Amino acid sequence: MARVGVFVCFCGANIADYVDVPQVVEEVKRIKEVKFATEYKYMCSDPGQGMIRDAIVQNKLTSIVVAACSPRMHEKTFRKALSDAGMNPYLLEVANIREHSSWVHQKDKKAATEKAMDLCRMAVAKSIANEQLHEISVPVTKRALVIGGGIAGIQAALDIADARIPVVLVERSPSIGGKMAQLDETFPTLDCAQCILTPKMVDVASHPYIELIPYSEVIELQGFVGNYKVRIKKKASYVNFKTCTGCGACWQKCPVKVPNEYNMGIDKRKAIYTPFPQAVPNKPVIDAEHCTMLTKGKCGICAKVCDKGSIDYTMQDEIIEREIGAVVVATGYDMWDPKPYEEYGVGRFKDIITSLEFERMVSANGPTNGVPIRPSDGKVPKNVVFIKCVGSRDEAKGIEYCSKICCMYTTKHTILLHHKVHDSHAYVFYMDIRAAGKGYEEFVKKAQVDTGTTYLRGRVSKIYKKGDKLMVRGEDAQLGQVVEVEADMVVLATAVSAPKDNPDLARLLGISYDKYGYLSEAHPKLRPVETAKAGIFLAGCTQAPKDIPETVSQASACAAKVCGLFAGDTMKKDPMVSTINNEYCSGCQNCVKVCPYGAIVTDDVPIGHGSKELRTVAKINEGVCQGCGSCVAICRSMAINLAGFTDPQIINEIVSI
Amino acid sequence: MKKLTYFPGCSAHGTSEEFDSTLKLVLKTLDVELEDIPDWNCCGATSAHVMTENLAYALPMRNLVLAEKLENTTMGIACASCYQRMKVTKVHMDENPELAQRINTTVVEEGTYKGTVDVKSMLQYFYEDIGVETIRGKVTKSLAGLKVACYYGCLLTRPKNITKFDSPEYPVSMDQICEALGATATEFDYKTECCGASFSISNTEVVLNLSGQILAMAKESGAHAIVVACPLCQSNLDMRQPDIEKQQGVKYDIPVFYITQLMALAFGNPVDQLKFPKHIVPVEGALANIGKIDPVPQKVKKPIKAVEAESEVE
Amino acid sequence: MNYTKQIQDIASQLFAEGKIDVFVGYRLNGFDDNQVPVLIKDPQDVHKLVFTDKSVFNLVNYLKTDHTRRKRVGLVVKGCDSRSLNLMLTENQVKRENIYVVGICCEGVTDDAGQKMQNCVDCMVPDAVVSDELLGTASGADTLTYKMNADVAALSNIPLTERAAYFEEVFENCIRCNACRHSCPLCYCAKCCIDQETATLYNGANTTSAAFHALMTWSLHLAGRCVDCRNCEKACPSHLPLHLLHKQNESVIFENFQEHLAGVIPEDRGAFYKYSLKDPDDFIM
Amino acid sequence: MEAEVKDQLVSIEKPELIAPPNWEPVIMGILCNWCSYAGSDLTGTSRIQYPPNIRIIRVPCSSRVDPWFLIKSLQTTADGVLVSGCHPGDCHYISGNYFARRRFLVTKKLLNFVGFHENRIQFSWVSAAEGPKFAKVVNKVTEDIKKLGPLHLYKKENFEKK
Amino acid sequence: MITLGTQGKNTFLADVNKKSGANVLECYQCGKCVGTCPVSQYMDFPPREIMQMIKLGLRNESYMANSHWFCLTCSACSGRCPREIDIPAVMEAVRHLAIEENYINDSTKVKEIRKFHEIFLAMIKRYGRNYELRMMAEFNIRTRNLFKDMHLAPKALLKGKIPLGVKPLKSAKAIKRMYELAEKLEKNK
Repeated sequence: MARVGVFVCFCGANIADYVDVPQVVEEVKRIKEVKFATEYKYMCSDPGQGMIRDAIVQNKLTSIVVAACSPRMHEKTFRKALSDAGMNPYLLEVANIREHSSWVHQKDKKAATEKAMDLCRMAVAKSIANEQLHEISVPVTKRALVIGGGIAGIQAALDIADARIPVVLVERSPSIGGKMAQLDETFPTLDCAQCILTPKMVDVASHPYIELIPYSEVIELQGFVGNYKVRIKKKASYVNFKTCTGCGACWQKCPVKVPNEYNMGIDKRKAIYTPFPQAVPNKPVIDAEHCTMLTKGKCGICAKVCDKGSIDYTMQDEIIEREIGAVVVATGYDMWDPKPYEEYGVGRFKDIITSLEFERMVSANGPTNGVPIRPSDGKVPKNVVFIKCVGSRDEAKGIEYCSKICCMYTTKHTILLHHKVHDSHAYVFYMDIRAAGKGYEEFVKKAQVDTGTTYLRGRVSKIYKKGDKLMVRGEDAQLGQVVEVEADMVVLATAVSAPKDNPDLARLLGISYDKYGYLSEAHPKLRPVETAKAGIFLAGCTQAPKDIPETVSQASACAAKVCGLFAGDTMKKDPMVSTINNEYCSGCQNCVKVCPYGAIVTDDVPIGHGSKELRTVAKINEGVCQGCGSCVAICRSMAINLAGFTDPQIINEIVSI
Repeated sequence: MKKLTYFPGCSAHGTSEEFDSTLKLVLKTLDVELEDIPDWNCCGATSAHVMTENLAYALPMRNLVLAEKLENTTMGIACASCYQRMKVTKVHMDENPELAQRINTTVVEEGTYKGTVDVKSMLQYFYEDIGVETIRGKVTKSLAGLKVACYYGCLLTRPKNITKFDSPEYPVSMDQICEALGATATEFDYKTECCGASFSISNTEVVLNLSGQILAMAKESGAHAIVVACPLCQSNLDMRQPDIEKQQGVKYDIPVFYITQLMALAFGNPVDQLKFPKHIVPVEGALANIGKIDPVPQKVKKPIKAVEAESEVE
Repeated sequence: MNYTKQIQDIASQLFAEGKIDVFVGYRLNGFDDNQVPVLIKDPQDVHKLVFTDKSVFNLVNYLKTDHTRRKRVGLVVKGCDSRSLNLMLTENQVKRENIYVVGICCEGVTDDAGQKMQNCVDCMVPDAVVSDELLGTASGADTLTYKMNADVAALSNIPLTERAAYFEEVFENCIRCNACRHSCPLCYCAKCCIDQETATLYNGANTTSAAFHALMTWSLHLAGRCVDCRNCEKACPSHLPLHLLHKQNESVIFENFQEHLAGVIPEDRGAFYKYSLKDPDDFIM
Repeated sequence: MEAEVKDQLVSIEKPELIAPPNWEPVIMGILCNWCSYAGSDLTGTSRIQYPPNIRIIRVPCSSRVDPWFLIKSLQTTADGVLVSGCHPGDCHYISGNYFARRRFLVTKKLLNFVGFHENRIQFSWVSAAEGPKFAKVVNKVTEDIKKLGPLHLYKKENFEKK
Repeated sequence: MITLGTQGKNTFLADVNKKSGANVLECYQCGKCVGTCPVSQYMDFPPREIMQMIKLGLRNESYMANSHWFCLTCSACSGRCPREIDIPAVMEAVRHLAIEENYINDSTKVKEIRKFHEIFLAMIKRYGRNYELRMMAEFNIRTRNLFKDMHLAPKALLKGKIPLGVKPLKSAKAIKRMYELAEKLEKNK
């Protein structure tokens, strides 16, 4: 026979003013299972909790109901009180008589009191069906996987590794560095990107706790938090990294020329190449698509000139596996392709370039030795028009959101242009200047004053060609007049967009992504680095556009989360998970289909007692189950139940009033 | 032989008679038979939608309803203005059956609107239903040497969600057809800028300015001639050209062809059927670039049609 | 429609080749021209097999028995039966390699009075959708245009009060014998939820509300799975119009979620085990 | 409208069982923990008032709601039910509410088919931020069910004598 | 100076949105329409400013502006509008509202434009089709500018560009009836 204790809280005046608490206590005492009922001013206070502890011991109670505020508020507090009294904490039920009664029925004390009684009856009834539950302990593999080797991935990997936790860093391209390695100087301080990034890249390569796996992709993730198993495809590089010294003889002699991705295709690289001089690892790979030895079986020069014999044309893709406990996703962003802007003649006019192309041109190690030139005739441009929000804030042709960084990098570009071409003049077509950030507005002001750049408020309407000039027409809304700028070159501040492979990656990892393709955080404010899947975290632009300082902060936050996760040898997990009654399970596996986490697998059990014949039933993986109950509701045989929300508990609630 | 329902539009019997007649020559070569909509009426462009909403739908709807009585599923329209009004009406009616029902009450005598006939501009019909390659195959007199600026105007490709044809900013269908005829299409950035359209009569100043810019850009692109598929564009660019030249103090001397005139020419039709003398700006200079063709007649062969007495003036 | 000869030949052949342990078919009941299911284990008995338009029962139901579970079975299925077989396969209740399916392109079966059954008149999928061997000529029927059940339509159009009264009488006449459940091929649970203690306040109680609860739960468990074979109705001693509940659910599902019937597509589970982002949302505040 | 409802009330619920004076309906509210329950808490913390007829049951997700919770509620204690979950796309458990949505539609239509007024079975999406919406929803459901009167269909006590 | 906050609810915005099917509130004043519009230089207020005026509820000012009369419905603006606002529909809505509410802009240009359209519609009403020269002539008579474009006339006539023949369509009666019904619809909306 159940012995229930009921504790009704006044919550100062919050409950007592609108609910007749003593009457509620009297009413619940009439329920036959209730052996103890009392009231107190603040149940959550120390004396209040003391009352619960004492009553449990004195009255040999088997379950507890606290009628107070929302369980979302103090359920944990009261569970602890039960534990302290030696009782299983999950024998607690909270009747929410504050948020659900006293606060919302302030004009009708009688009704509020009656409702509070009903809520107590329901909680009592439910608590009678409560079972002892125990937190689930899951062992942890203390190794983290970082996907993506841009500044976000580099920072996260370094921070985790510095805490002496092994890190596997997987990068798709032949070198880490990401987009930041392509930048010239960075706003608002005009630090040289290479100067601050390359030391970190070298640190990654030499860190004893980091295993760098370049030129590779994650192809499968199995398991659950603390116990993931990842499969990684190492793409064939056709170069033996163990023996290669990175001397460069191969790519100097390679006869095949291919547009250079690192320089946005402005110049050419070879078919065997290192992406850029400071690449980490500084070992070349062969671009199988263009290498004539691999495509046509003709050439083989690189193998001839390599005195280490590191070239191996027969190399195959390789699949490797690693056991890991947590994942940091840092796949960065793509530059949005401005092709839909037909009114600007994108694709027709060579002298319209994107901001990243401009960045490469003005970069000291860039294809034009740091001087911007017109792609059409190689002349140095004098009048340069920068157009902001190309693709951003444009739901018609591009993306709805603000890309956040374009205002600042365009400001930077006007300075760089001014530095590199002294007699140039910059025109910026803008809609707003969004310079929210430390030192950002000051940077914009200084740039405007120092460079004398002409700012025109308006979206450009059309660009057309007149002679060898580009005529840029738009409204200057401040003047209220249409203006035309005769430009030598136009730079489009193209939007930041989600990596186009993000949806595939998200499906592979079992996390969600938004309509743009950015990976979704668990909570936009309070859990911005976690995903809804335990043990998977997000760093950098893969979650949303952000600048370098923000990216680095988020990466470090991810590292802190990973370190926290790995603080103990095991992880504690809520016991509210599904359980399967094998006897009733008919093995239809519909639950497998509806489980959003892949937490249900199949298991073969004997068909009867002692039988050798097997039948298939469902099996819950407690570590993965998040306790949603989808499987419970669709199980026709009622073979599944969800601890804490079992059918008897809910039925008791329904029929108790 | 293909069949096509044909809506000529008022100007086919007026200012753009040469468009209409050369279109018929071209379709003869392409083995397409035209079926005029019996008893068609003016589509209302460009005034109906300016002044009232319902009439702007009702006028085209009557034609659509009449067209549905014919067997063909496609209606071809020569005039770009008519095409746009008809297409807008069709799209809006198909999207909003309630509105269709309401507008239908005004022409209920003609029948019920069903939405079974698709509306295409002749350019679209050439490009999508005939195909550039078929057109290339019919060419007997290549136009090689002639550089043309293809001018589409506002209405053939815009608004995009209505026309669903080619690009609203830099269309290429007419360029491709011209290239198929052997001509060279220049890179012309004013393909879809407005010529001033209906302001031709009521607000001439605007037309002179806008059409003037188009002529200037066409000249800039190196074109010998402009090619259009819209009577309004043609009259603004051709008929107003002397005025524009006078106003700007520039001599353009750039003839404005209908695409069908060039097609008919390339298909080997005798020059005297192409109504070149109707042009205000002489075409000889431009056509000289394609080498020797039959001499362009200097005079209109037939006298002007007798003018019917019309004394009544309100 | 008479495939007696062919089925006897096939069964004999299967036994001769040692491909099956048991053949599930129909035989005459012995006193009139109606038929009953028969499990043939002895090749000598093959001559008992018949198949005509009196072969009404859905034999897939007999795959639930100990005589057939984990055995190699020869089985005759009509269009509707084959759909339930498809679902049994999808839901891992039978292994395809264990069954030899004789599919029929069904021309409709008749009731005691010799009238074509209503579900056969409305049948959208007369041809067996899964078979090793198909008898008859495929009808090429349109499986995509839903035929609304006339009874459901009629009931939907009468005032709520009358409908409520009608169904009260239906549920009042239920005697809770569970014949419907036993006759349904898709009710294969080890222990039915209705019989579980937690499930209901009315375990076994013979009351209208208990019957209501049981039949509602049952029909919802068959929603998106019922193939309209009407085994349940044939089995019901009270002659309850059980198809009304199933057809009601079927029409809602067909209209809103999927444009095909249950069990028509292999590997397709019922409508409740998948979802679409485009599912109707306007009934939710 | 009013007359129609009255009419139904009289004949469905049997004349002798028409609402007694001062009758108040009981509404069973089944709310998902992450959105709607949190939203109802917000209604409380914002002190937005709503009728006291609803009794709230907390479940982790709307997908936990088995249709027979609704049938059971209507057969025992409740005159109407309200199930509320996260908005489509916002489910804490990724896809739970999509599965639930399908079951809800079929269940609602089925119950309506066998004689329950459709307003007795209602659903809503209420996010954790929609405190005011929760109050609005409860207001509407309570009003709807008050109009329909007490529910007596298939209530255990009425048929036990059989 | 314009004083805001005194007019109460912005009914003008609601009227325009309802009539046009667009949502003017989506406009974020980027000005792309203005640079695009071929006639913005002739307008009292270019499209962007009209959008702002609608947002501010400036009904009279919007009606009296010549902008909506100058709009050529070339749809270039809406094709480029980053918020995909149907600007020509908004212009049309303002114009139709102004006509319905009998706002007369008596600048010569607007009067001429309006007259042109009225003549055009009257012509179709009578004949079912449009006859250009007749219309030109009538327009010139009505606007008391008899010699406008006269320098074109001989040349055009000579070249057969502008025929003079006018005969009513068989179905002119049906058209007339359509006019009446459409007018009735307009009133009963």
